[in-house]
Order: sequence, then C-alpha cells, then structure tokens
Amino acid sequence: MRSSVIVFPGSNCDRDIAVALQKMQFKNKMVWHKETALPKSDLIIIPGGFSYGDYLRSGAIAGKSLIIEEVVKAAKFGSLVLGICNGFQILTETGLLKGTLLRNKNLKFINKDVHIKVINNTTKFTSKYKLNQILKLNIAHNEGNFFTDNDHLKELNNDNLIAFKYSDEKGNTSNLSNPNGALDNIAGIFNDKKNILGMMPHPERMVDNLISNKDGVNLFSSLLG
Amino acid sequence: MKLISVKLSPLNSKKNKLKFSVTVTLKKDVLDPQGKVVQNTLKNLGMHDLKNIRQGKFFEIEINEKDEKLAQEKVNEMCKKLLVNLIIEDYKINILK
Amino acid sequence: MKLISVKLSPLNSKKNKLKFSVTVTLKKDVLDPQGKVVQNTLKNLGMHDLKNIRQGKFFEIEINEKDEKLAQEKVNEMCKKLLVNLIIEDYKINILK
Amino acid sequence: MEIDNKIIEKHGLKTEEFKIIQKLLKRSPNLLELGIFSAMWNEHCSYKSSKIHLKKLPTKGKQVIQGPGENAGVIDIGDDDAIIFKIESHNHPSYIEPYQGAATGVGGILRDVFTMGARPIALLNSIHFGSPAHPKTKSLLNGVVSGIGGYGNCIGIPTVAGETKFNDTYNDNILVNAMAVGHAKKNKIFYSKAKGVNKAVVYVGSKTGRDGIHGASMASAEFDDNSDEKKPTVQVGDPFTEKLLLEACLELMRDDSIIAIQDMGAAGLTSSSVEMASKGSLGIELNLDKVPCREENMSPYEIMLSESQERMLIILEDGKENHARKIFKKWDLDFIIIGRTTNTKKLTLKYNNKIEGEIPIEALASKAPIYDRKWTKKALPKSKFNIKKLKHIKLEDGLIKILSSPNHSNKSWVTNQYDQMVMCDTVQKSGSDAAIIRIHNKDKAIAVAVDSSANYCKSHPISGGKQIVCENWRNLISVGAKPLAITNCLNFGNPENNDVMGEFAECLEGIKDACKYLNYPVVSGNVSFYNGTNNKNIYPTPVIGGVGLIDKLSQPINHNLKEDKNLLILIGKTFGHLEQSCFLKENFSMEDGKPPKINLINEKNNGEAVLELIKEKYVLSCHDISNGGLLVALSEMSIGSRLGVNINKPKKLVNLIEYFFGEDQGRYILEINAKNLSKVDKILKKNNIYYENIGLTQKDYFEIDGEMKIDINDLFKINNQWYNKF
Ligand SMILES: Nc1ncnc2c1ncn2[C@@H]1O[C@H](COP(=O)(O)OP(=O)(O)O)[C@@H](O)[C@H]1O
Ligand SMILES: [Mg+2]
Repeated sequence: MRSSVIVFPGSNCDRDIAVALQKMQFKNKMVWHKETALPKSDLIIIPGGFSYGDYLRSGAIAGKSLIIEEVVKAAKFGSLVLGICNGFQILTETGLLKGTLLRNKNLKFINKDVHIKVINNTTKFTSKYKLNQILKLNIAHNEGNFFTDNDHLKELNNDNLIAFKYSDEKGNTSNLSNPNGALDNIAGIFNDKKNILGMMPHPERMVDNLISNKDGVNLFSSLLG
Repeated sequence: MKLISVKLSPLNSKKNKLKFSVTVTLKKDVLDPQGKVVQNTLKNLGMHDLKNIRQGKFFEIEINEKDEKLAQEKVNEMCKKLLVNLIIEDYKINILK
Repeated sequence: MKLISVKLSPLNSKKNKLKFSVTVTLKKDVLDPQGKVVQNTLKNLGMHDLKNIRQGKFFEIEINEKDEKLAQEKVNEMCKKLLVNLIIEDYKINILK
Repeated sequence: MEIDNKIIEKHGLKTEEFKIIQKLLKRSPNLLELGIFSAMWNEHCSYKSSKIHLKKLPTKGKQVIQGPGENAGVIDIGDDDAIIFKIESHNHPSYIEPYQGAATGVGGILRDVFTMGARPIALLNSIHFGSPAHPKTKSLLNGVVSGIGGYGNCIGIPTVAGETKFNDTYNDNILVNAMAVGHAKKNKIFYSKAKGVNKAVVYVGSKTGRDGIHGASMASAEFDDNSDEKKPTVQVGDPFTEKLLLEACLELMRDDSIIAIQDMGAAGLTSSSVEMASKGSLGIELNLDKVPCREENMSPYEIMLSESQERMLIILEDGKENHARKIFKKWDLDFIIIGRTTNTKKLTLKYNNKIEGEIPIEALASKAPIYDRKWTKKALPKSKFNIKKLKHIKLEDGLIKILSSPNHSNKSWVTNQYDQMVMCDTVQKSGSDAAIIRIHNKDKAIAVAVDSSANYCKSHPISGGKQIVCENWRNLISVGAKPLAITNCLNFGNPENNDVMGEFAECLEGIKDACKYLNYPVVSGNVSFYNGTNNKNIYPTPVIGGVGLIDKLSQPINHNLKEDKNLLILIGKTFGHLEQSCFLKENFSMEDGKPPKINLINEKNNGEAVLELIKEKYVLSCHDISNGGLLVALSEMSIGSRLGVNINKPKKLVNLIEYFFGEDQGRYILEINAKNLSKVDKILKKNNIYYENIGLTQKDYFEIDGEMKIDINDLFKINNQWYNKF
C-alpha cells in the first residue's frame, strides 16, 4: 500500500504518522505543501498540527494551498483520504467533508485519552474493528466541536456515515462522555462515498504499548486490506 | 445609521486606496460556545443588564483601488475565498470613509 | 461616516434596550501574526491589490437600558473588564440605531 | 540629544555606572550607545549581582559536555546522543500580559535549545501564583496556562511536567519559568563563539518591530504602582513562525555552513551580536538599514533594542550564503546579511553608511560592572508551635484538608491544556514524579522534573537550597532514572536588599553542597531578581530542573499502584518533622519553624539503593515522599491507580500525626511483590538502608489500621474538585 502524507509548514504530527505507517509496512512518501503534484498513492493522509498557524480558522489557509487542489482531485477520483485532527479541519474547509469544527465548548485546548465507539465497521478504514467496539484514543485540539446542519446530520445517520462517536468506557454516548461539545458526540465522519475519513482523535498515537496502547493499529491494518 | 466615537479616517481621501471593514459573525443557528461563556462571565461580573452578546471577527482591509464598487467587489471576493466560512458565518462589508 | 450594506436594526426602536457594536483591534506596533498569514495567503490567491489587512474581534451587545449614555458606559465597562485586552488592543464602541 | 540624569535613570543605570561608561568610551555615549549599555549592563544580561555567587556552583562532571556560559547546557547520555537543556524566567512580562508573557517565555527557551543544534523534545514549566483569593489570580492562572499551552501545542513539542503553586507572596509578582529539553548528536552541537574575520552576519526569522523595547531592563526593575506605563513593551508570540525557524535552522545545521549561531533573546540584536563577538574576541559591524523591519521609520535605537521574537543571528562560513538562503526561503523566512565580523573588537553600528555608534565589545561584556553586594546570614529559626495542639486532629481530616487544597489538588485542569503526547515518545506524562521521554528510535529515555520549595528556602535558605536539589534528584530516581545534571532558575527579590542577597547567597550555598555531593552538576540556568512590588520581596524561589537517564527502557516505573496484596515498604527514617510542613500550613495556616534536615549521605545511599532495586525489576511502583509526608504520598499512589492501601500503625516513636505528615527527607515508598521481599531485603541490608514494611495494597479502600478508612473514589473526588470549582 502506497501512502502520501501531506506536510504543511506547521504540521506537527507528520513524523508521528510516518512512524506509524512505517511500522505498519506502508510505502510512505512525505509531500511538501508547495509541491504541485502528488506521488502515485492509494492513501493520502493529512496529519495533525497547526498547518499555517491556524490563526484565522483551523485549516482555513491549508484549505487554499496548492497541494490541496491535488488532494481534492484525487479524492474525487476515489483515492482514500484520511484527515486526522487538523487534517479533519482542513477537509471540512475544502468541502471534501461537510460540516465544520468549532471551538471546544470549554474554550480550552484539550489533550487527554478519550473513549470512542466504532459506529460503522464496513468501510475501508474500519473493517478490522468490531461494530460498537470501544477504543481509547488520544485527542489534542482546540477546535474539535463538530457541527453541521440538520440535513447533513440526517444524511450522516441515514447513510451510516458516522465513523466514531465519543463514549464512555462502556459505550454510552452522552453529554458526560462528550469532551468538546461535538454534535451527537461525533468524533469522525465519512463522505458519502466513504473514501474520505475525517476524525479528531489521533490513531497514530496509539500504535505502541510503551507509549499508550494499540487501539489505533486496526485503522491502519484495515487500510492495508 | 450613525456611528459615534469613531474618528474619521483620512486615508480614503488620498483617493488611490480605499479602506473597508468587514464583520464576520456566526449564523444564528450555529452554536456559539465562546459567546455563551463570555455572556456568563459578564453576568458573573455583575453586568445584569446585558441582554445578549455575540462575538465575531473584524477585519480592516485597505485596497489599492480607487473605484469604490470595484474595491468592494474585491473585498467581497476575499471574504468568500478565505476570510469567511460561509457554512457557518455571515458577514457584512462597510466602507470606511 | 456612513455604513453601507448594513440593514437597519429594528431593535433599538423598542426603546427599553439598546444595541451596540464593539470592534477590537491590535494596537499599532503590536505584532499581528494572524494578519500576516492572512495577508500572505490572500496575495498568494492572487489579490495583489490588497494593501493591508488587520484582524480583530467584533461584538454585538444588547443592553437592557434605555438611556443611551448609561448604556454606552456599561458597554465600555464590559470592554474594560473582559472583552478587550487593554495592554495590546484598542477598541471602538458604536451604537447601532 | 543631551544625556541628562533623567535619561540615565530611565535606562536603569546608576550615576556611577554612567561615569564608568564615560571612562570606558573616553567620551559620553550618544543615546543609541547608552541604550546598548543599559541593555547589556542590566541585571538580566550582565548578572552583575549574581556572578560571584554563581561561580561557586559545581559545573563539571564526566557527563557534562557544555556547562553554563552558552545558550544552554549540554550533557552526554551515551552513544552519540547529547541532551541540551535550560530553564528561564518570564515573570514580569507574564504578570503584565499573562498569555503572551508565558507564550513568549516558552518560545524564548525553545530558541536557546535549538540554537545549539537540538531538536526540542520536551517542555516543562514552574508557575507560581498569588493566593487563590486574590482578585488577579484566576485570570493570571488562566492566561499563563493557556499561553504555555498555546505556544507548545502549536509548535508541536510536548509539555510534559511542571509545578503549579499558590502563595500570597506572589500576589503582585507571579513566577513563570519555562524549561526546554532537546536532543542532539554529540558531534553536531553549535556554539555562539564567532570565528574568523569578514564573515557574513546573517539575520533570520521574523521582522523586527517595536515590541519589547527595553524588555530586559523591565525584567531588572521592581514593579511599582506605575507598572501599567511599562505596558507597551509586551511581545506577542508567533509559534508558527518559530516552528518555521526551528525547522529551517535544523535543516541548515545538517552540514557545516554555520560558524556560530545565537538566538535573539533578551536585548535582541544587541546582546546576540555582542555575545558572539565577545566570545570570539572579535568585532562586529552591523548595517542597521539592512535589518528587516515590520514598522516604518524604525530608528537604530529601536532596531538594536527591540525584543521581537522568533529571530536568530548566524555567522556563516564563506560561500554558504546561497545554500543557506535557499533553506530559509523554503520556510518563508527572512534571510539577510546585515553585517560582517571584524578584527576591531568593536561593535560598529551603521545606518545608510553613517556610523551611528561604536563601542568596544569589552566595555559591554567583560568590563561590565560586577557587584559583591552586602548580604546577611539567616539563623535557623525556632518554632513556637506546640505539638499538644495536634491531639484533636483526626488523620482523615488532616489528609482531606491537604488533598483538597489548591496546592495539592490534582493538576489535570492544567495539564489537559498541554499536548503531552505529540512526537509520540512520551512514556510517562505529567502526574508522576518525573516525566519520561524516549529518545526517538532508541530504547533509552530521559526523565525530567522541576522542583521548588519556596517556604523551606524562606525559612532557612541553606537547607532549602539543599532540599530542592535532593527532591529533584529523588523525583528522577523514582521513575528509575540516573540523575545526570540540572539547570536552575533563581527567582529572588531585590538584590540591593541585604536580606534578599543573603537568601540568594545561602540558597546557592545549599544548592552547591547538594550538587557536589550527589555529583549532580549545574549546566545552565537563569537569574531573575527584582521580583516584588513596593519593597515587598517574594519568597526566595529557586527552581531546579533535572535530567536523568534511563538506559534500558523495558518497564517504565511510575507512582501508580499496580495490584492488590502487594507489599509497601518505606525507605528511609521517619522522625516526624512537622515544622514548615504542608500539614501545618493547610490545617493551621502556620508557616513557622525550620525546614527538615537534609542528610546528604542518607539521601545518596537511599536513592542509589532504590535505583538498584528498580534496575533489578523488584519495584512495581515508586514514589518519593515530599510535601505532605507519608500519608499524602500514599494517597497520591492510590488516587493515580484507584487502588487502595492498608497501612499498619507505626510500632514505635512519634505520634500518628508526626509519623504520617512529617516531611523528613530522603524517603521513598516502594510497591513490591511479597515473594521478592527477601531479595529486596538483601540489597537494602547490603547498602545499609533503613526501611519499614508499612502495609499492603488492597482494593477499594484507603485505610490506616484502626484509624481511618476512605473509599478510594471519594479520595479521588476530594483531590479533583478544586480547579473545576475555581
Ligand atoms: N542560576 C544559574 N546557574 C547556572 N548558570 C546560569 C545561571 N543563570 C544563568 N546562567 C548561565 O549564564 C548564561 C547566560 O544566561 P542568560 O542570560 O539567561 O542566557 P540567554 O541570553 O541565552 O537567555 C547561560 O549560559 C546560563 O546558562
Ligand atoms: Mg540564548
């Protein structure tokens, strides 16, 4: 499996994702934001960080970068695209994913381990997880409060486009297990063709027991098919 | 509409550039976590007459363009292309004379 | 000073409350990292006529108070107490009529 | 412009100092030159009051590659790896503008570390606020914490450890100390010493604005009621640009293009250029019109004294300009040759080819005044406290008071605002005695911790100074690391006050003794004087930041209990020292008496024995005993893991309160499997270590035999309320 990680000047989880991909035997290339063409790849990843400082809106400026045009093209051709954290924010700014990520409801940056529940395990990103499996992943963001309009929310539910929801360790999804105020506890969504996944939690941080746990591994192994 | 306590800007008189202000606010039906916290905090500080507060962004933009209409179009384009997230935000452009 | 493309707000006509807008900008000489990045991006997007852009905050505040002067004082207090960081920011209060 | 007394005073210089300047120049300085003297001769840059005392610190050791005198200290951690680290204060700016002050504090210390060739791998901080009841405390706390997080999170370096404390003494002068730790290859370390004449002096990074002009002088002046007037000097941090600068510098450092490199920190272009020239015994000529400016019409004076952030000065090898320029262009940063090294040993400042100022480098550096200020000794204070008053206090009540107090409440409200995991090498986050950071791609790690004990230092500076070094050493031992070296940030009041100067001299005396005995040298640090307002000085607050090595990272240790029915053993003797304890402070608001005694011999033996037990893998969890004594340490082990304990009553000596809350030093609690007891006993006996079996781990309840029993979840709640209510 060939992957490409897009690197913006303010990306800071690019090395982390590269390490995880290497561990999982992906053939990975790093792609600098000023490049105008993507290497041939089956999977494009937009990593976490603060792409261009994120001073205007998270992901807004990255959404206008040269390389992003290529990502949009590739995504429309059906290439797999994974946006993690800032990557998710960028995907919503480009319109590849609908909805948006507002500031956390407590107006603070939040870094902690949270539980999420697998809502759809029939996609190329999630097939190695069990349905409703509870994962413990790390979140680290200022703007992770997912918001969208009613029509889109209906579409997300009706077409099974919600990938993960924040939950407690038993799988209950309620206000109590919602770290950032996200609509319906949504932690990650697919586009309608399910070739694009945007998620706030960091699977790449969960591939090494010495550091955390291995709950992120199956996302990568799902992609390997 | 009248403004108070705003000094007149001498800039636009030079004619070859124009200055605009843009205010960007969250759409009515979009959750505004920040506005809510600000409102609560102000009430806790004893400001009980506060009825409602909404927070947004503000830009002051100078354009090298003397035609007012053209200039405003350019500002509008900047808003649409970058400054505003049209999914969740509304905006207003004002010329500063 | 005149504003364009702003709808008149019917709110203040009800007399028992008043509505203000507050714009907050960074003081001159204070570094504006945000403005810098936005300006570069707009230029990269082809907006070569952009001379200068500064970003700030914007608030719309409704007050339960019919006396204009008193109301404005209250808004001023909110600015000083919470909304504005007086060390690095300037602000202007406008009444919306 | 005529230089009159008012102008001299405004520049923070004394009349006698001005006379020395005239002598050194053999004429009067112009305003630009005066500004430069003022920046270089102020306390913050010249260390004029502290130098003679700092000289006494032990700075050498097999592990030391570079001690104090460079941007940061460098130590050897085996193989081809080096660790580069330093701590620095940003107290005054953070009090004026907490978010930006703290943020730029982090940015500044990061530059000190990556300017030497290290990729930063961890951030730490020590923050001290006034009383929680003080009207300013809440917003200062909020601003500082989000500023520290805002910078570190954006640049993508994990903030992994620190301390957050409250005490009235900081009501009008908070402390914000930031520490950065980086990793470099031993043969790829960069220094600030200029070499060679006519080499290009290059300015890289952000543009220069009017921010922070006189920041260094501000950091060397006491606050008074007019401090508001000093406000325009606030600097705004731009972590995104710093990220660009970091990556660009590290990229340029891959080959041999750089002769010398120096960040522009306090006193900006002035101190960076003077330091490089001074170290190389060279001169330097700058064309100030070439300096990229953010504002129009900036004067040479403003350009030389601006403290705009995210800038560096580089002296380049011949022929490397295009190569270097390309790298900085890639990262969208300014890259401009603004001058040359010279053999004149002078700082020559030109603007549009006209000489605006010229000062011998010596006058600014080695000839700067040094003071041996008067200081007074402090006797060991006596306690007026009557132990009989304690009779009616129940253990449980005493414990709850402490665990629910601001100083002892769980700090996750703070640490959750910091990205602790980015870079994916954080083995142990904050919350234990020390954080553990893996060296990327290797199976070894470093442990890092910061510590201070202001009330001990206030009561008896020598003991306090020793104690903080020992506590820091213990914290590293507790996670299985061999302590290697420290950095220190010395936050004190007005050095012109004899008592304050005494506190300074004696704290350093204590630090020196402990460092020497423990072979724990000082490799970098920072001094912050003039912390106080209107003649009230803060408690002496030296902060120690330590780095230790875990050479085989198989089973990291922390202080969370692991399993029920394990043995708990207490290493070290308990005498029941309650004076200056947090028990007395939280229960009786008392801060009297002397700090606990430090026995360096025991300290070393106990620590080394614990390290041996950890190496042999007998230790399941470990916690050192500090503030709050045995009971607080035990409850922290329980709260972290939600496992309980069942502790025996002590068989002999001391009353229960003294036993459980005494703050005797050199002690640790270890959790071990009962089947290993005889082997553990053997190692401890061999090393002559005193220890006690104090009880067992158990499920659900935190219990002292016959004295108290609390549900562990309640204990957790008690410990986790304060911040969320504040
Ligand atoms: N308390 C201290 N202990 C040891 N070294 C110190 C101490 N304070 C300052 N130093 C050393 O003095 C030098 C100058 O420090 P400083 O002015 O803070 O550096 P910078 O200008 O890079 O911020 C550094 O090498 C620093 O490590
Ligand atoms: Mg430095």
